[in-house]
Amino acid sequence: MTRFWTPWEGRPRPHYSGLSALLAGLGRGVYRVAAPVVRHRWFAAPVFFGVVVLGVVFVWLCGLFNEAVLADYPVLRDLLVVTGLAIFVSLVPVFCIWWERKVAGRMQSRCGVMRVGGWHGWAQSPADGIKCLTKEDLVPDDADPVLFRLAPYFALTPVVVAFVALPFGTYWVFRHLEVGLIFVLGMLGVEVVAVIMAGWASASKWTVFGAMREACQMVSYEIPLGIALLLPVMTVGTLNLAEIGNAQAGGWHTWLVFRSPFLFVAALVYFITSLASCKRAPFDLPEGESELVGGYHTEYSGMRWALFFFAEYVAMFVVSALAVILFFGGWNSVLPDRWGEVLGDGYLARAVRGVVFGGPLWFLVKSFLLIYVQMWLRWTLPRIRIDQVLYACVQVMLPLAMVLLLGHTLWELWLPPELIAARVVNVILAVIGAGLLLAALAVIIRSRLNARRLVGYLAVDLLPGA
Amino acid sequence: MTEISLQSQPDLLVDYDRGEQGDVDTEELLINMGPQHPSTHGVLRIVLRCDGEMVLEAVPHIGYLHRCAEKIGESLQPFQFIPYTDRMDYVAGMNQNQGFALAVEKLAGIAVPPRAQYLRVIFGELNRIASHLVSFGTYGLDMGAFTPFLYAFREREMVLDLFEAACGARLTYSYLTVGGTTHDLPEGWVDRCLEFCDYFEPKIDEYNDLLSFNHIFVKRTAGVGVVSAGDAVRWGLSGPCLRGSGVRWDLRKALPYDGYERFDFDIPIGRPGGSDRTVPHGVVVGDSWCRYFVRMEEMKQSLRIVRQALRDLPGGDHIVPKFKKNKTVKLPDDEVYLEVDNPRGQVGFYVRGDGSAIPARVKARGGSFCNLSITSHVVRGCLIADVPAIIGSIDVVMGEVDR
Amino acid sequence: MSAFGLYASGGCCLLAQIGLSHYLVLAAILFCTGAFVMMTKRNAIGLLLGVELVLNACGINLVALARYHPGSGADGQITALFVIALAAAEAAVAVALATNFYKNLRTIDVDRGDTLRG
Amino acid sequence: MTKRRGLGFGAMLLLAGGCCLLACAAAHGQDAAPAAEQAAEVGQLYDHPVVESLLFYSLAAATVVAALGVCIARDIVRMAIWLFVTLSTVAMLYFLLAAPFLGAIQLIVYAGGTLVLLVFGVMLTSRSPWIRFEVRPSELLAAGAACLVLLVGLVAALLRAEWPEAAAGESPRVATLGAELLTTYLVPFEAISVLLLVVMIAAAYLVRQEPKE
Repeated sequence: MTRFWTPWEGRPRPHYSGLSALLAGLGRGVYRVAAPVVRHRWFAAPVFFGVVVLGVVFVWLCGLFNEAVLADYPVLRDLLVVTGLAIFVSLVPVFCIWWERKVAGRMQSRCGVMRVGGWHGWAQSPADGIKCLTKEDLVPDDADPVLFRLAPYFALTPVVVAFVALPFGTYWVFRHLEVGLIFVLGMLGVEVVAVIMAGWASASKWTVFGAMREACQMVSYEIPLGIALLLPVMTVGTLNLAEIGNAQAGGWHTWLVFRSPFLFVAALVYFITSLASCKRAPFDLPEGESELVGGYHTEYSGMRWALFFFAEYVAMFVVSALAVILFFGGWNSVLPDRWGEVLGDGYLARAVRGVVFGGPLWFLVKSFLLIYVQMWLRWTLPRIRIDQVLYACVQVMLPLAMVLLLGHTLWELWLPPELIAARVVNVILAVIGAGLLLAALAVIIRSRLNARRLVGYLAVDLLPGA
Repeated sequence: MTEISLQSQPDLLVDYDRGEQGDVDTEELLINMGPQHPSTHGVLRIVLRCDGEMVLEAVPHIGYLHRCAEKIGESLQPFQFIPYTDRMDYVAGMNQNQGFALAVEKLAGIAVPPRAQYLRVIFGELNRIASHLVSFGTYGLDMGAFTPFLYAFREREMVLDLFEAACGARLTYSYLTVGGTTHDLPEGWVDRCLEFCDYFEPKIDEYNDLLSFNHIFVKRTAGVGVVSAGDAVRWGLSGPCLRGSGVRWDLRKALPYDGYERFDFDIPIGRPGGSDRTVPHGVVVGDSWCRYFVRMEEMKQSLRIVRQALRDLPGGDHIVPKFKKNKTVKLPDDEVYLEVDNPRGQVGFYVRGDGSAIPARVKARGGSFCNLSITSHVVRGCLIADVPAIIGSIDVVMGEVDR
Repeated sequence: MSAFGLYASGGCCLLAQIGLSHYLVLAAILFCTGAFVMMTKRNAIGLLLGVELVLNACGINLVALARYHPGSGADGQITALFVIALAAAEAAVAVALATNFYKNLRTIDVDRGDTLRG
Repeated sequence: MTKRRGLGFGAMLLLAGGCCLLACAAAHGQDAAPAAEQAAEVGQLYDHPVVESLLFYSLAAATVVAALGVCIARDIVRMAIWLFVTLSTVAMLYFLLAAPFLGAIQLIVYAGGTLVLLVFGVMLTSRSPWIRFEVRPSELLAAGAACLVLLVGLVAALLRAEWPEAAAGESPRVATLGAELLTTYLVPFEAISVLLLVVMIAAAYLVRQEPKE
């Protein structure tokens, strides 16, 4: 087993006093005991098992929802759901940051994180979290102390609150809000205030630039984003996200994205604008490190800085989840729901139905697939300039979204889905969609097969010093 | 020099005519870009006077990395000064070695054996490739594309492996020295170098597909920081910056040294958009994209030269035989100035001897230093996001600017 | 029954049934703070913030009255919706005016706007 | 060695994932009450008067504190942030008043849009965003007194009047709102859209750069 350097071996110990001494001693003790355990290569297994077992227990408890036990105890149900959401929301960034580093590594012909923990650097994100917690919490002298400290919470809170109305399945939702969609949208839109707060309160010119860029970008991209989301809303006739998801239970071809050419393009428009709304590349100008140092969070350090990242990754999940619910069939699988009814109602039959014909697992897989696409774009594309961002919004996205809205309205009026022409278009679009998916799969499989060759045999085997 | 004149003449900070931009009238902001900024390539500091995102004036401040390299040269023998030339342009150490060695040889009238000349060409061109790879990768970083950087460094590692096999060093080589090279090639080196050439050539097209012709990248760089051919000559630009402005000038062709006249290669220059299948629309001669793409094409030409040199590599001594034991050389009471084509521009060395083994005066002309001077001229009226695009396309190495 | 009476009769005033008057009093407080902001701030944008407070008070009133007034249907909510739209429009024009004001006078202090020249 | 370890982990993950999958699926793949019905059940919890009054008082307190914050803050961006808090709490009050659509719209349009516009105004119109204007104490006193008198009068009048104390049973659903907007309120609706267009043009006209003579 490789032995790594540890921070307090053979180094002068920093002097602590009072409470700090107690905390430092505790930290050392925990480290002495925990480090060898955590570093052991088999330690990842119980962690994964623990997470999975907890998940199973939680899911089992949730399964009681519909057994009419929890329906009579709404407080218990709420507590359960809030706990589950809290765990989920804190796990998403932890997992996504580790995942993004692995994805980036593979795209750049390197391994990504490998050290912390035994297996593929699985503990890197928690370790980074601990590091951020223990870092010095720095508030610049000229900063507005109150707003500076408040801003990270203003960033994280709205995106977490958005989960109130975000369904993971027909019944897997905290509240069936009648206005679920615009509630989630409003929460995503409010995030901009936190960025402005952070940028302004830092009293640095770079951060002000970052904040103003974010404000520009957010305010302008919310409009095409909202219009693109109106299309599925118009088609289904409700703002309730669960109902929109359930309207697509008829299999692959009934996913809203394949319903009309306009919805097909609207999905694309939504995806691009959602990148802008959660500041992902190529729209990462508010934090573009090669231009604005760190953008609005230049002056932040430690946990406050980490909270911004948490907010970003949770927002990534939220926008992906919205795309999945509104365009990509929500929690429904590619097979029509009613085919599952022949299976009966036994426990095993229900389980098979839940796996094959839709459920939160499908929803999660689809959402994370979209997050993967976001990462893919981030590590591929250069960053756009602010005038190009605004040009793309005002002169391309906005008119396009409006034309789509108008076109889809007329489409729904003149070509109801029963008509043969509408069905033909539906089938064509569904086939195109399947083709795109298969092409992406083919690319993934091919790059998987060629993974070794990408590194270049010269560097690996032949040259001296390798 | 640039710094002093710009600072002492406040009227150079002209008021930019904002009427044509049709923008909201706002207050101006003074911003310090660097020396600790991710995209100023080291310790360059630029003071930007901005109106919102628009840059009205940019004043570069240099000197953070000044190490008195030239003065040190006046107390050392030439072969002892070679390591200091490495540290000027630390990304292209071989070419720096070559320039100083050539100047001293010209002053002392030393004839270099042909094998040494070929070796110098090979290593100079390989280092040009390595240097352009750094430039290409970091330019991607400046534009917000992370991945090309890693690819570029992956390939650069292979060049450095070759260098390490030949001289033991990976960054500051001191390999090309007065009279030839310090060591001869190890066994099998030529084959490995040829292997690298075969491996690397298709990769350049891959990079072009990945970054050069990327729509966003072209939009970010085409038409940004345009330097006309006249301006380029007047401001003393050289290297890819000059050639990017459409001036077909390369010292390897114009005043060949170390036998460059034996090799067949082209001088890539900046071309207007749409003139060729390989130039995207919207590109203006002399803009950032041209400067960048000239480097990509130069890598191909360097590969051509390396291939030819490896094919024709003669036998014999790798250094003047008497220098194998003792490299001390008496410099005559005379002076010489000689320029060579470094990846970043023309690097010149002025050496004056006084009859002793130690030069009386050493002075260097840096390519990056002169290229950097045009920044304040070009940046005017750009957006803040264009500043890294322009500085990255000029490709400065601050070690050589500050010396 | 008025709120006073309700407080008097209820054993625990804090947990009493929330009625219309609660919302109306809240709206009145909001309205007065808005008026105070409009009176005291000399920054043109500051005045605008005061106007937004007043408009919010108005919105609360509309929605609360609609909620507690039987048979009002969607009237109150739709009017409140219009108020929000108008507030957005008003903010846009006001910010444009403030920008113009600043461009001409190099200040945003509204007390300096009495020079009657642009 | 490395390869085998990876396989082992993969197998474990597959096994554990399979368990999770099964449980998850079983919980989902069953029929239950329609969504709306369940929502109604859950909604009953918060109709309890105690819960409602607790919510109201906390929200009202937050609103008032934030509104006072707007009054007291001397710094314009701080004022805007306080206003943001006010707007958010008012949005929550709308939710409490069974007007969720309005609450969500308030968040999107007011907090996300108008406020950002105001902050833009701040950034565009100050020599430095950190500038402050001083107000004379006499002005403050006079304004405070006037507002206090106004408040006392308003509250006194409000409390004297007889108001219906029980909430009307049904509040309009989103679909109703939409239908009303395009039928009963069509004329004001269109008028507002025309107004917004006019405002857009006017704002663009006002801030445009004067052409140079």
